[in-house]
Amino acid sequence: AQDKFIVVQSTTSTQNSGLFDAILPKFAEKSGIEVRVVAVGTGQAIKNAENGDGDVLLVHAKPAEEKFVAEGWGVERHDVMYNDFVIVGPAGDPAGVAGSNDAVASLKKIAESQSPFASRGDDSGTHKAELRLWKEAGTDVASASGGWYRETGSGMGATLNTGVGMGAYILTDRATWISYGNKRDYKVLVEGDPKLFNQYGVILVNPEKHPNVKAEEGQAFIDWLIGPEGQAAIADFKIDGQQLFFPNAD
Amino acid sequence: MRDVATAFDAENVLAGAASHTPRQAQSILPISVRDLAYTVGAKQLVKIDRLTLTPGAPTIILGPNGAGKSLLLRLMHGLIEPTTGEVLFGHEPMNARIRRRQAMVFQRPVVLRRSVRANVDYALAAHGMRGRKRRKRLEELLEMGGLAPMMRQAARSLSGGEQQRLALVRAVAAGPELLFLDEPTSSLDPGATQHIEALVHRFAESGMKIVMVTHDIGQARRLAGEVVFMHRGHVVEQSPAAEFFDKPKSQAACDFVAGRLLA
Amino acid sequence: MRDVATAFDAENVLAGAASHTPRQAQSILPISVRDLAYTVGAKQLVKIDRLTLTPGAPTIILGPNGAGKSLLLRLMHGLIEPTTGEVLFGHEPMNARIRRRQAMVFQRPVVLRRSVRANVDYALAAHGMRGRKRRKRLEELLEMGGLAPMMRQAARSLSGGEQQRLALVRAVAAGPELLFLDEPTSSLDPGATQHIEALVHRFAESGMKIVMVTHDIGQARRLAGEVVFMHRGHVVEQSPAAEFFDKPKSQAACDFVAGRLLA
Amino acid sequence: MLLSLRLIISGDAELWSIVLLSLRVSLTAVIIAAVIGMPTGAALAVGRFSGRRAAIVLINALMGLPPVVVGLLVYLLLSNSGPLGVLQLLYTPTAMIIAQVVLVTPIIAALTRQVVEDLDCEYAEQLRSMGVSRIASVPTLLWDGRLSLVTALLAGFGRAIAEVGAVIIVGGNINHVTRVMTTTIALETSKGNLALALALGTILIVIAILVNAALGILGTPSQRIAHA
Amino acid sequence: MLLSLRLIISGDAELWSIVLLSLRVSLTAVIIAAVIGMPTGAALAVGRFSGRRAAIVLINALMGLPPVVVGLLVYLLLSNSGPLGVLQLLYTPTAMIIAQVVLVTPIIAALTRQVVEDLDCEYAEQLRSMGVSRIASVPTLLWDGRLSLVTALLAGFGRAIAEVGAVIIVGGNINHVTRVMTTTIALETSKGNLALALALGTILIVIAILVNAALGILGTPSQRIAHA
Ligand SMILES: Nc1ncnc2c1ncn2[C@@H]1O[C@H](COP(=O)(O)OP(=O)(O)OP(=O)(O)O)[C@@H](O)[C@H]1O
Ligand SMILES: Nc1ncnc2c1ncn2[C@@H]1O[C@H](COP(=O)(O)OP(=O)(O)OP(=O)(O)O)[C@@H](O)[C@H]1O
Ligand SMILES: [Mg+2]
Ligand SMILES: [Mg+2]
Repeated sequence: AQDKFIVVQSTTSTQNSGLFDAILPKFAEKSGIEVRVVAVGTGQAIKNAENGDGDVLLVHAKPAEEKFVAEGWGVERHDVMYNDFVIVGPAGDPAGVAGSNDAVASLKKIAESQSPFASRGDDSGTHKAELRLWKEAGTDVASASGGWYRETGSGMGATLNTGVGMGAYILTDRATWISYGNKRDYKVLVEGDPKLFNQYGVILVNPEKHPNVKAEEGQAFIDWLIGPEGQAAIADFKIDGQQLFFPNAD
Repeated sequence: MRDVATAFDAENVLAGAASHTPRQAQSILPISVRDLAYTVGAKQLVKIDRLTLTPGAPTIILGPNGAGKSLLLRLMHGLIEPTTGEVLFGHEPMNARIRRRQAMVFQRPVVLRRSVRANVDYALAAHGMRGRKRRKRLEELLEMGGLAPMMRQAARSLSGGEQQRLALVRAVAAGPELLFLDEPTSSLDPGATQHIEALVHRFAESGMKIVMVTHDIGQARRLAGEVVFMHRGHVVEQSPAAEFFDKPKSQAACDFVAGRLLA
Repeated sequence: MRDVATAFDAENVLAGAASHTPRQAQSILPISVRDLAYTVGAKQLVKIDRLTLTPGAPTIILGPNGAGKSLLLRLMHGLIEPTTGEVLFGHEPMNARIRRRQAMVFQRPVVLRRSVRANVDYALAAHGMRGRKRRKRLEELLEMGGLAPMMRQAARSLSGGEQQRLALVRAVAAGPELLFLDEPTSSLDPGATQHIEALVHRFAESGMKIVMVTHDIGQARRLAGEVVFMHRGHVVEQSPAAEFFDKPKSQAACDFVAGRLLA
Repeated sequence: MLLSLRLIISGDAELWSIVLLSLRVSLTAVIIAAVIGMPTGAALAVGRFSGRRAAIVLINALMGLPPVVVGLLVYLLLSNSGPLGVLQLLYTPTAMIIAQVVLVTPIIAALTRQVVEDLDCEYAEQLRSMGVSRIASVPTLLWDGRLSLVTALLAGFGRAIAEVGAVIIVGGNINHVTRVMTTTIALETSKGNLALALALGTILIVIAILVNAALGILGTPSQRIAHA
Repeated sequence: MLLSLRLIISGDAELWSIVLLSLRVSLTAVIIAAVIGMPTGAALAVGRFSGRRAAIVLINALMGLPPVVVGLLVYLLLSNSGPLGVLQLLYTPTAMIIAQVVLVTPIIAALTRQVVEDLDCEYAEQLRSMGVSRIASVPTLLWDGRLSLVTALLAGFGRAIAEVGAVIIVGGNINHVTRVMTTTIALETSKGNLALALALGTILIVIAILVNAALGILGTPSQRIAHA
């Protein structure tokens, strides 16, 4: 470990995908700054950042991020990249949603057929996105909780394990899914709906709130990430030929 | 511990025996010790080439502290494995059947963490006694040991002498044919000592083989049929009691009886 | 355990005392027991209104099994708290300073899970002895108990008599002024018994107060200055030895000495 | 603190169902683990078979079984594509009990072995003399050592009630179905509701104290009799 | 299995650094916990102060401290906005050691109390007679009870090496910095690499066995002396 380092509070999806392992060495090589990633639930990541236990926050829950900045915990929010959510399910596809590119309609079908659906249920970016879709679908999932609608209250990976284990449909971000190793007979059934867009943002934790935030190094990392090199690195990160994240820094 | 009790009990002990251990064809006597050695590290603690204990009057084992008396009893009773050699009962080595026909009272009684009553009852149960018969026997035994008044007390809280009495009645619970006693009266008062000696005497007369260690020469004189004298792990002599006490063969034995022998 | 050793040792025991417990102004004697009662549940195990043990020749406590002898020693030595009443040494109740000036040998020796040597050394260390002096003393004590040959052995593996000897030398390690002995020769051979009696005798002569329980009437006769006779938790009589043995005041005492008393 | 108090007082129905499930799962697991572990531990203590040493080292080592690993094993066992898939036990409280039994049994067995071995050191020759075989002496040793064994039970209970790694994998922390205290705490933590998580933690510890007080009574020294 | 074998043989440098960190953290934690817990437990065993019973119940209950809760407490303590934030210990191995010490100390203390109390039951009067005060008898009892105490240590080690909840919160499972066996297993599990996770679990257990074999030697019955 170098003596110069920063701590990035991020989410399990980004870590599980292996993105950081791919791009961080390039940054370290250039800047001599080691990036230490703490991957936890979105809520916990934001909380940790508010406590000043990180220099940079990298998550995918735009409203929460904007609130974070508005309250002065963070300096400024930048778009970094996006990927998309997909609905995965068993090959059997009891609700018959395969091939659809309409997320809301698919969820309706799942609800009507009472097919098991595994939700993160942990207020994470993914979970919030999922709830938005259910709202549009007009399904009251709260009442179905414990029945066909199962809140696993855990990270993306754990939820995939659980869902796969019980043959449930799952909304997951594509990156985690592609790098996920326990697919069994599961396939991506629903994709390509603009509503499934998943934007990642990066924020420097406000040094005025927490003096020992390494603003300089942190900013350096952000600049690199949203700069040409970082963006290229993100684009280059592929798993068996598939690109997982799409850089879109402004 | 009324004396009337004892006569009655003595028979009963054997009654106990007869009733539940039908005498096997061959007896577990004589006990034959052959080339027995017990060694710890480099120390040879017991070394006995030949020793035979025949049926009949009690065999008393005498010898200074550390002579190996307790080890010998534990070796014969099969509690520790000899380094070499063997112990035969009749013509068989120790086995479960032979063990159920013998018992031992340890020099330092080990009582279970239970009531006095439960301690005796445990021994009866261990010998497969059941129901009414067991209850009756239990009462006789507590009576014999003078323990009836304190039968509900935790055995651990008994006085030294009481514990020793408990150990004795527990040992004879199932009426053994062979009884090893390691200084069974060492912490008994004069009255209890006489009582136990009387019991031992009666047991012997009614056919139970007694092998007993004691440091009380008077007691040895009173009970011994034969004496086995040990010194430094060896059996120095084995003679009829009368002989041993008026003219011991070995110098060591002389000194010992006179209290002149120093370990 | 050579006899020459003993004379030499006896002085040394007190030397030990003198050297590290500078005689306090007031002595810890007499021991005065006042309205002492020890009760467990509903059972009153010990009840003594007045008992005073003065300096001088050994006090021997006699009594049947379960009379309360061991409890009395433990009460006086402050190992158990009386239900009511108190024990005074001189005019003070038990305290740390008084405790360091007395010692006790238990009826059932408790040896530490260490070597024989370590057991004795522990007692010396506990009394704050250090360095060369301690090493010298350690050797004397092992010699006195005849334990030198087996000093490296695990104390747990000692024979019954050897453990009792270890307990005794450990008790006198720091040269107490007051020594409680609970049947200290119960499992000793005749020679060792004589040896210990000789030691006790010398200790007493050189000013150590001995309070000893025994079931060996002969031993009592040999050592006793005075006799305290207990029965059913009470002190039935306290008389000079001579008196007690030729005409005991109480019937119980008569029967006891004759071995006729039944607990 | 305050939060937890409010939670308790408000007697929130959902909270209580979670608490009760925690207790049900862990107590059941500990009882089963005791039934298996105590005789096993005692047998290891008194047994004289070859490979005994190895067995003891193993059982001691298994006290270090990682909950996550146990969870995975049970998961693979119970999952639809696993040998016992047909039982459809995955994501049920039963699955959680199974996982905790696996986790707790070695702890109880290892600690029992210790206690029983110490007691046997005192009893062995006496029992043998009474014709009680090594194996037949197991119940005697367990019974007479019961006061000391209480602590072994409590250690097992502590491990069960506190662990999250195994139950979250085989239970899935499904709301209203398999959500217990520890999984809830983990969830609230990942949501960043640290205060709530701590409040729940406090409740969990209070419960542990109550259970211990209840069981503990059995093992209190007052019940011992000093040696004569 | 195969996988773990391959991993071990290939002697993957990264794997080894993770294994070593696990051992370093847990062994350090256990040693510290023993230094605190054993005297505490012994004091509870021999002490005669009021509230002793309560203290014993408490220490037994603390064996049920949930790792996640301990993790949170230590996190709040070490967090930059926490009292000890200035020390900058969060997300370092030191933080993980602290958390495990909190977790393991009660276990070692509670089990020590048991062992020492049993031994004291035998020693108490003798030591008292020799003028050794209750408190001064603690070292004696710990020393003479050492063979039985080994199991307490091993139980503590088992808990430390196996737990993930606390270390992941205060360590952050940062690659090359605070990543240990259990956090790696948790990570691989969440990635769905169950085979790899199990392989790592196997390695972890093998390590536990080795450590136990090493420590275990001390506590083997062969070293005991049967009572005369
Ligand atoms: N494990 C051991 N290691 C070394 N010596 C031992 C061991 N066990 C016993 N001994 C020694 O063996 C000798 C015989 O022991 P044993 O108990 O048979 O003596 P004993 O004749 O019964 O003496 P006592 O009359 O005092 O009971 C003793 O000197 C004892 O120290
Ligand atoms: N906790 C207890 N509960 C009930 N009775 C007890 C308890 N402790 C001791 N006793 C009884 O108190 C009596 C006196 O015990 P103590 O040990 O003083 O007898 P002792 O005079 O030393 O007898 P011995 O000569 O056999 O050693 C005994 O009858 C014993 O059973
Ligand atoms: Mg002997
Ligand atoms: Mg007594």
